[in-house]
Amino acid sequence: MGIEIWRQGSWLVGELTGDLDIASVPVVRVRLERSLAKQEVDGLILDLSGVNFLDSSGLGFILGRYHQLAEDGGKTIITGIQGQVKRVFELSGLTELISRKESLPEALQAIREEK
Amino acid sequence: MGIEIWRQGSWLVGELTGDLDIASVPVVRVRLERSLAKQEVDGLILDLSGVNFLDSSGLGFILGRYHQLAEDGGKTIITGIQGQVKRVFELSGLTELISRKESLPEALQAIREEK
Amino acid sequence: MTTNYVRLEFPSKPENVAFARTAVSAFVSQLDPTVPELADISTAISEATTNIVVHAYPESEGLVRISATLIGQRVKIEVWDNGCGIFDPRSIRHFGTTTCNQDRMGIGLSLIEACMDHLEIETKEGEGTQLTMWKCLGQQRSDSGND
Amino acid sequence: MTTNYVRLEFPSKPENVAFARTAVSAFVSQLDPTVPELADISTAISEATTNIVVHAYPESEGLVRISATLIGQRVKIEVWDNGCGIFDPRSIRHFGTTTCNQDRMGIGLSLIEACMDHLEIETKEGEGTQLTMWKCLGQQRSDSGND
Ligand SMILES: Nc1ncnc2c1ncn2[C@@H]1O[C@H](COP(=O)(O)OP(=O)(O)O)[C@@H](O)[C@H]1O
Ligand SMILES: Nc1ncnc2c1ncn2[C@@H]1O[C@H](COP(=O)(O)OP(=O)(O)O)[C@@H](O)[C@H]1O
Repeated sequence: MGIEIWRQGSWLVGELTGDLDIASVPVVRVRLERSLAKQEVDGLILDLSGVNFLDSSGLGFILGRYHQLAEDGGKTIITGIQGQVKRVFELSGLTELISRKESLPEALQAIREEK
Repeated sequence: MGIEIWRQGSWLVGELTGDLDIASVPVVRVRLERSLAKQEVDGLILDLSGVNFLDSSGLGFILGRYHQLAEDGGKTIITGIQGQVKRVFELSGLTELISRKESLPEALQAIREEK
Repeated sequence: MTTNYVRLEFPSKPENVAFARTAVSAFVSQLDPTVPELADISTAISEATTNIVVHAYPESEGLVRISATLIGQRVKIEVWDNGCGIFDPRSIRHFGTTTCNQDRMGIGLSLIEACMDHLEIETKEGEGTQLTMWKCLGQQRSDSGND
Repeated sequence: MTTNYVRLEFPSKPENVAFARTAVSAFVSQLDPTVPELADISTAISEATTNIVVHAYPESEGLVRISATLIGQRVKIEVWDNGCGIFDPRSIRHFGTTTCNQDRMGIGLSLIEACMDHLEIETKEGEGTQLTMWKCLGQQRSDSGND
């Protein structure tokens, strides 16, 4: 499991890889919170195209970031969900709450156009 | 696990896929023996590039075909071994006995040139 | 009808959750399930095992036992702990968590129900919990038209 | 030093050999082994489990027990059966099979020895066999230069 974090304009992008479960979430959460604490951002894109498996621990991690961002009026977009990840997202109802784009390039295009 | 069997001139080619172990060998062996019984061949190419795992059951299956062919003066060539399959082949010493080519196209080229 | 089974036993460490779902999936693969069916089984095992790590033994480590039995095209999976038990029976059928961890959503048991054909929960305060779940495999393959 | 372990139990069916090697590999992955190290462990488990299917219970099905324990960067694996035992002690150290099956080569135990750092065999005629094997992982990664 890993996360690669970079800045795109006023947004932060986190590209996740591997399985997102109770063992990997703490590692990824610490890294992302450290990045969020260091800078002001308008929003967060979490790209899940490299995530093969996600359960309620992973959903909780994403929902937690969504609430954290929303407190300061920030947005959260998730991208690249497929297979088991998509299934769990849809069963959870989280797709009703958190914006979703097919792919990371599509999300980057959308935030560029918003300005 | 599967095997795709086809004829190339006077040779038979068997392309194996999946894991080659005690559970899959019987299935593959029956299919290959049925093909060998139906026709006279000068030799057999077993392509293992699609095999991810092989143990002594798989080695035994290949050695058995080698002996079966050799009885009538037929040759056996194995192709495409890599990773765990290569490691087990080399530990077994079978690479000393059975001809090996890097890839199936290379083996087909070699039997064409032999004529 | 041939039957086959496996039993797994391990301590309730977070890093064993991935082991549990991989091992059960590898075993269930014998029934030649579809990719979505296998994904649902992974999800259910992951949720059940995570609940044991988080809730059954909140302070320390305890034993997790999982058994999977193949009966024809059905798999029966039992997940056992001898932890604290589910003391609020409402947590079983309703969304919500009893843990003060901001990032838990309280949907683990609901996900298991959605991913499996049937779920039964036996629990006793202070004695532990056993989940028993069933799923029929190769279904989606014959019901063509479904993804 | 943290320790972790799993125990597996299943009947000696050919189709469970793939389960055994996949499950043990999934567990051992926690130590972040190299790809060749993980392949060697798969090979060793496959050979040990196949021997039980073929030799320990030749006529019927019996129980297979496997345990894997992580101790620092080492894994200790025990493979247990209560089958017929290895009656010819020479079969342990020499190439050769005791089975009249043309396609068995008699190299299973030698492969296990080659794939693991250490192998111990305890066996008693009529009572069964236990293999205990060790391997240190992440080795090849630090010895750079090796493939
Ligand atoms: N194995 C278990 N042992 C004890 N309590 C459990 C167990 N599984 C579930 N629970 C209880 O049921 C509640 C709901 O579980 P669940 O739906 O998985 O949500 P979550 O894990 O997010 O809290 C938990 O908050 C917990 O109180
Ligand atoms: N678990 C076991 N129970 C009984 N006999 C065994 C067991 N494992 C190995 N043997 C004996 O040791 C011999 C050598 O085993 P091995 O090196 O794996 O070769 P092979 O399986 O090809 O015969 C076998 O032929 C068998 O007689």
